[in-house]
Amino acid sequence: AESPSGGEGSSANSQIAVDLPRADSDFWNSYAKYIPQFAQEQGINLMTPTNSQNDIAKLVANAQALSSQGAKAIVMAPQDTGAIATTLAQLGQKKIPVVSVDTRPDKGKVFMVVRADNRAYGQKACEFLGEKLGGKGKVVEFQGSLSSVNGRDRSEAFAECMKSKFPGITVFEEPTEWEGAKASAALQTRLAQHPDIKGIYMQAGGVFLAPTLQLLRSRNLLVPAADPKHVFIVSNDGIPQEFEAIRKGEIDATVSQPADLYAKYALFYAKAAVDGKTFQPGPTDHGSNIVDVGNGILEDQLPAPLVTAANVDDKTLWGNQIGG
Amino acid sequence: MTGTSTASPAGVAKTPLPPGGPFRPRLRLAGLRDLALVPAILVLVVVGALVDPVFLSTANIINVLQQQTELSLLVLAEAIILIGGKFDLSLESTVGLAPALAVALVIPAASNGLGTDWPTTLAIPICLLIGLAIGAFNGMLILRLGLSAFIVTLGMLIVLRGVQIGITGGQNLFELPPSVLYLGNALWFGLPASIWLCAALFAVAIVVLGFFRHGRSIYAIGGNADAARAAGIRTDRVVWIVFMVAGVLAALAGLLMTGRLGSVAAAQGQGMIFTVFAAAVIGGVSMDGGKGTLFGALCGVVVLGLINNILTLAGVSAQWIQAIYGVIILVALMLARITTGKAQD
Amino acid sequence: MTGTSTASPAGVAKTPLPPGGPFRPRLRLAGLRDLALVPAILVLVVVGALVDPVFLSTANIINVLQQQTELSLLVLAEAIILIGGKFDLSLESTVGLAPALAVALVIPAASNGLGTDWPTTLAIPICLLIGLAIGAFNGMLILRLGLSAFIVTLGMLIVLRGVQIGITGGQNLFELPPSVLYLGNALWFGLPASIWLCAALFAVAIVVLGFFRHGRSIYAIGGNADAARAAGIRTDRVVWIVFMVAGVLAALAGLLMTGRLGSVAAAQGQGMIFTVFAAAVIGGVSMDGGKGTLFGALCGVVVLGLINNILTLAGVSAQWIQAIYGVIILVALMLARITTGKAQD
Amino acid sequence: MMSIDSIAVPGAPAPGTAPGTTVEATAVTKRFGATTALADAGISIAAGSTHALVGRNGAGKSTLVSILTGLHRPDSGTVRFDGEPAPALADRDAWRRRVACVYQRSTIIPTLTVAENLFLNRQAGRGPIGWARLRRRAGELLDDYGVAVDPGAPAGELNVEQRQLVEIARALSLGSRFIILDEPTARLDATAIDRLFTRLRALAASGVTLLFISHHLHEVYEVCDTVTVLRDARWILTRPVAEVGHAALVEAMTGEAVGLTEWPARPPVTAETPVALRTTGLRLADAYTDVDLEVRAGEIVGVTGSGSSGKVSLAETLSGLRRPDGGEIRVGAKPVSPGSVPAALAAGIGFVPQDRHREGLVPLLSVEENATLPIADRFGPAGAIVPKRRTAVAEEMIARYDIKTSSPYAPVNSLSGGNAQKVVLARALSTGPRVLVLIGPTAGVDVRSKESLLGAVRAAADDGTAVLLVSDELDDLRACDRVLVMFHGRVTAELGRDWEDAEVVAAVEGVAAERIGATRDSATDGIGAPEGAGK
Ligand SMILES: Nc1ncnc2c1ncn2[C@@H]1O[C@H](COP(=O)(O)OP(=O)(O)OP(=O)(O)O)[C@@H](O)[C@H]1O
Ligand SMILES: Nc1ncnc2c1ncn2[C@@H]1O[C@H](COP(=O)(O)OP(=O)(O)OP(=O)(O)O)[C@@H](O)[C@H]1O
Ligand SMILES: O[C@H]1[C@H](O)[C@H](O)OC[C@H]1O
Ligand SMILES: [Mg+2]
Ligand SMILES: [Mg+2]
Repeated sequence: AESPSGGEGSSANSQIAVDLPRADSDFWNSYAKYIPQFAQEQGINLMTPTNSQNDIAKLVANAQALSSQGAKAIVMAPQDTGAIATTLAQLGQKKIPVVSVDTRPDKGKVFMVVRADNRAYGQKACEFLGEKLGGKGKVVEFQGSLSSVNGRDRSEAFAECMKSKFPGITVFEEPTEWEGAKASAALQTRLAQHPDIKGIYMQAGGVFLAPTLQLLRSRNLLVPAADPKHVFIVSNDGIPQEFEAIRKGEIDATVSQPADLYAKYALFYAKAAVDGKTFQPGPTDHGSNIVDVGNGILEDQLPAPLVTAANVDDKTLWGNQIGG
Repeated sequence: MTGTSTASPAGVAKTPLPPGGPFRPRLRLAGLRDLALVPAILVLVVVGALVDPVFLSTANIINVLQQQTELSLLVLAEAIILIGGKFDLSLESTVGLAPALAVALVIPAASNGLGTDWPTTLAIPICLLIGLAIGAFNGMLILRLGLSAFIVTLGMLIVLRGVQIGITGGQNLFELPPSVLYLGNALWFGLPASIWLCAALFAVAIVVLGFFRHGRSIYAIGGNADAARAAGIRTDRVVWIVFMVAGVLAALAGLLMTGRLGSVAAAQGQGMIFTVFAAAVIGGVSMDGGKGTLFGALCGVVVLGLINNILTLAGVSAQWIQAIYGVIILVALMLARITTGKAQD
Repeated sequence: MTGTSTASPAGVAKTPLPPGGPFRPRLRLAGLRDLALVPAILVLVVVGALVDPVFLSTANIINVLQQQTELSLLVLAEAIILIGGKFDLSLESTVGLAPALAVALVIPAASNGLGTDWPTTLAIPICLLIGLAIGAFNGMLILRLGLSAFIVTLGMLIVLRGVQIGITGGQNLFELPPSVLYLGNALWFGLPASIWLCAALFAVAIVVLGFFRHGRSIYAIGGNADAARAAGIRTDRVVWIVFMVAGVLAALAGLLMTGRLGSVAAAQGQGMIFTVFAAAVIGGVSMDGGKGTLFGALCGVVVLGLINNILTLAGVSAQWIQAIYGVIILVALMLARITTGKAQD
Repeated sequence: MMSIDSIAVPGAPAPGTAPGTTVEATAVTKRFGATTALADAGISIAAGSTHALVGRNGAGKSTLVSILTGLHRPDSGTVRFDGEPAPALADRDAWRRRVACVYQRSTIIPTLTVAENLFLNRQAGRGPIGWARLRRRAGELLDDYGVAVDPGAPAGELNVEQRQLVEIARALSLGSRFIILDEPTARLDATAIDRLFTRLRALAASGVTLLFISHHLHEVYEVCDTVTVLRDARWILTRPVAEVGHAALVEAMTGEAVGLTEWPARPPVTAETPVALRTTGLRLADAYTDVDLEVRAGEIVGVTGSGSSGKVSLAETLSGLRRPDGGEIRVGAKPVSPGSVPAALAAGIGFVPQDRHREGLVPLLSVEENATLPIADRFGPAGAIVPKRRTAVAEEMIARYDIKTSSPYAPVNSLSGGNAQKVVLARALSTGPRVLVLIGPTAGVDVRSKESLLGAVRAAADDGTAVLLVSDELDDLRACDRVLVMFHGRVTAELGRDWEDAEVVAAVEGVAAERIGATRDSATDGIGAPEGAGK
């Protein structure tokens, strides 16, 4: 496809708007920090980002306000992926292209989806745990919210993979609504019921990491991988604290969901849309694939590497680039 | 000093004069209390215009109004219930469940329907009926079993939200019949239909609560249910009807939201109830029953909508926007109370 | 209690008969009302044991208790406020803000601190002081300005949550001084410290509210503030102290949660307030003030904790768990009310 | 009859306090919004005296009480106790040491037990409360004052009368040397009043200073030695009771040199007059049984009885507030469906409930709206209310029943007790009922208002309304054509027109008829007997 360029095209003075989905998650706060940085790099005239606080009604209000204020393209990350269709249609009528980050709207037209393959997250986590456990044992899974496509994708892929590849593993699915306290209580109960739990898959390290470690520490279960009491943990997101935990041997792996690339390519595609560029399915020049996910919606599936003790010090990982 | 009785030897007027002054001032004061938020609204409009000229554009004004339509219907419902001396937390879950269940009953199983495949034309009536049924059930538990409204509707809030997640599996429903989408989208005479609807419903409700026997009886019940009963008002029936009307209004709010957002989100309505109470109470409706007006409540909705819109237009940093929003609400509230010079109950 | 007056035609008692017949049963009934939830708890224990034998294991029981410690402190705080006839929604935001701000004041700027770098040993006192200050501020707005407690604390809920996001930039705080982690983790005599703490605080509070003049004055104020004032109770001062104590309890709950979860989440405490009210009201504390006991409120907490634990152990499907939870709460509530044979207010 | 001009008026109470003055309020002014409750008024009460404070509803008596007990700060003026300036408003304990009070509005806390109400804020010293001991002390205290109430019962379960007895016992038990009682007898029956007066006399004899407020002037003559009159927020006179005749007192209160009405004899109700209200075999478990009564059109029938005689339950059954367990109610020839207020209203039964605060009025709504609640469907089509029409009706009611209000739109809770009661009566008569049922309609109502209330009732009867008037007050019963006495749930006596007070009292207490009129130191026959003052 096309390469990012800091060109002085028609987009130079066009305002590009970004709506942040929430202010209470480390992953998204990292994303928020990258936005102005990459906007400057790409010579983008960025409007003050708005924040919809996990509330679809706020997102709609923000989108309307931004378009009244003259946004030429909007980057958003609708966490509730069903409820944005009408807004997309309205923005479409006003010829304001939308780039959707992290999530894909269930319905409606967007210029590009910048995302990673969330099904692959579940798949990778399943394979990692399955191998470490040797295909048998008990695993707890902290599911994200069922009302978000990410929670569903990760849960479904994990379940399918476990069922087909590791039928000997019992999975306890814990609904958490992305809340750390809920995850902690569920794990506590599960450990009392099944002291022989050997693996944990947490779908968002940003919210589950600290509570899980704290609980395992108080149970004396935070022991090196060699110890038979060790509980194998796969996390997701790739924030600096997860890397730190991998280095200490407290958790075993995480999927680095690229907050930096999300910010970079969201802005890139927004600018490209204003400049009138178009894209086709196929591999990109930045090591990802553009996939047609149906209804003519294109999704740039950015690489989301599995991080283990082996590659945790890789400087290119975004979690190693910011303080924390 | 002391009024000696010799001062007026001849028997004075047959009826002693009222100790207070003439009649009129008190009336005007009561009217003023309804208008307490009007200055706040004017200030906000001026601030908004200064922040960004876009604020006064027709498009922006229409957006603000349309975004507040669903909230305003819930506030209307809650205000009526509060005036009647009761409480309903479950309205916000009706906003989600009523359209979700109605849609699930009419769409094919393939699109996450329940497989009942009822005629899609029935979607709107079913939705409103579900709202009615929820209100009737709340009312039954509260009136027949004598349970507290707070706790009944808190329980129902959890149950209804749970049922919605249960029947939809937490999925958003987006294969919606056009009838369900219509109200939240249509334009009537150049304005969104939802704005017309809200305006009409508020107008009707204001007239009924102000100038009709049945409406006034809600104030009487909220003010003193025993006295209302002794005066011949069928208090249970009135309260029950109030809960049912509120349920229907919440279902309608759900329909509007569904149409506006183009789908039934699994979390539709979630978290709205706090804002609903904030708007009603800022608008002068008392949590103790029997006090407040629907016009005041409507002003409360408008104030919150304007604050939101201005903060967005002003590009306040995402990090601080919530704190600023809260402070403005607190200050608005204090001003509203201080200008009317009345302690609240 | 059916002392029929017609039964004793010759009884020409000088003094009017009490309407309720003999004295003793009434007394015993009042005591019973406190125990209304005990049968529900027993039923839940039996159900739990049937669902999974693990339920009765010491480890599981300790888990249930520990998981409920933070909630129970909030319920304690809210119950005292409700008994005093007031209302506090902002407690749940104190749970987040107090530890977040305290931590931010002591940790280095590099770990998301505010750069003040106060001695880390001060973290706990600072946290509790912040809770105290929030309670004092709430009390001041409510008492001095005569604003309604509902709306003041609703405003504060938004403001405090906003301030937390503001100062932390929405980040979770991970680098916590050990003192902050201690209480939520330590074991004392084989039991989590938080359980001891809660038990001690409840015991103290039950004794104070049951057997001391100052505690009783809270009931008096909630029952009839004018009468309490006439009886020489400094109502404003007592209410103010109640708000401050509640703030401190909420801050302590925040500390325990921080220790248990190993970080201060940006959303810590969010959504808890509904559960707090549910527990208090299921436990028999009236929203109208002056009624209910702390023991009852504690039972309410235990009931909710058991329900949660049993649903988890039973492995109820994620899709329906919330609906089932809500239905059980509603039913528990009805049973509690029906067994005590009393309509609620 | 003494004319008002002939009363020697003492000047305003002098600022310098004479020795032996327990309390002195000077030049007190108090406003509530637009209402001036007290204008430059004052009172001076000599140590050891029993002082009466009288005046019409709304004259400012209770306001003065709240100032004398430190609940309200006067806008101007001073209060001194024993010559010392009054304590700071915040120092409630200091106030309570100087003065104890039974307020007109209940200060019982319904959710607490009787024992705790009695010892509120003094349940114990610094240490923990011993509940058993507290209950025992409460039991002793209640016994002392002859109040048979379970000290462990929640106070909310007591009836109005029992609550008041508890309040009186509490005030007396505080051991203060100055006690104020604001209309303590308004809700008590004759025997209870008797006991109270015995207690008051004993207190006075032991040197306690009393301030006593009542609308029953004969009580003033019975127990008080000095009287102060307030009128329209102003002080009018302070005199030894023995020097002020009944008519002069009424004149001072009303500002009119017109005596009280002697009720003219009403034409007897003939046997041909149709029966308007008939009950047959009416019964309600635990309240009353086998009540058969007939009230003819235009007839006023009084019903009296002691507490728990069932008279109130009977009246509430007729109004539809209670559902009887058996029996029938007919208005004219038509049976009334039981247990429904709307049905009773539709059948033509108007109703004045017992407790105007609890079930009479909606406090925040206007006088106008409260007065017209049952006829709200008459001010426009389809339940619409045309404000002008309603106001016109309300203004007419305000004039007809002499309701003292700043405007028809004033919230009804801004009215004094007597005027609020008139609103309730006006409401009951608003429907033009065939049958009017009233419970204690003149409780707490001043002499003149009482006359106008009873006058209105008689006027309604003259127009053909059948009236059933439940009351303990002999003044009320005197306005009746005949009086039924209930005892333990049954109608046990019927008195024709010319009964003696003692007959009623005896029947109420269930004493056999032959003992009627034998011995009784009457608590209630003091009307027009100024010599009964003091002890
Ligand atoms: N808190 C208040 N707010 C407004 N007006 C009040 C208040 N208290 C009393 N008033 C008004 O002040 C006047 C005097 O009232 P007060 O209660 O002192 O009369 P009163 O002499 O005790 O009458 P009653 O015999 O009916 O008890 C009345 O007009 C009353 O309506
Ligand atoms: N619903 C009821 N349930 C049980 N007992 C009742 C009920 N209603 C009345 N009673 C009892 O019946 C008796 C008569 O009550 P009622 O209120 O009619 O007496 P009363 O004559 O009006 O007394 P008072 O003049 O003191 O109000 C009392 O013992 C009362 O407690
Ligand atoms: O959408 C999810 C996101 O990918 C990350 O894992 O944090 C939680 C959710 O916001
Ligand atoms: Mg008075
Ligand atoms: Mg009675």
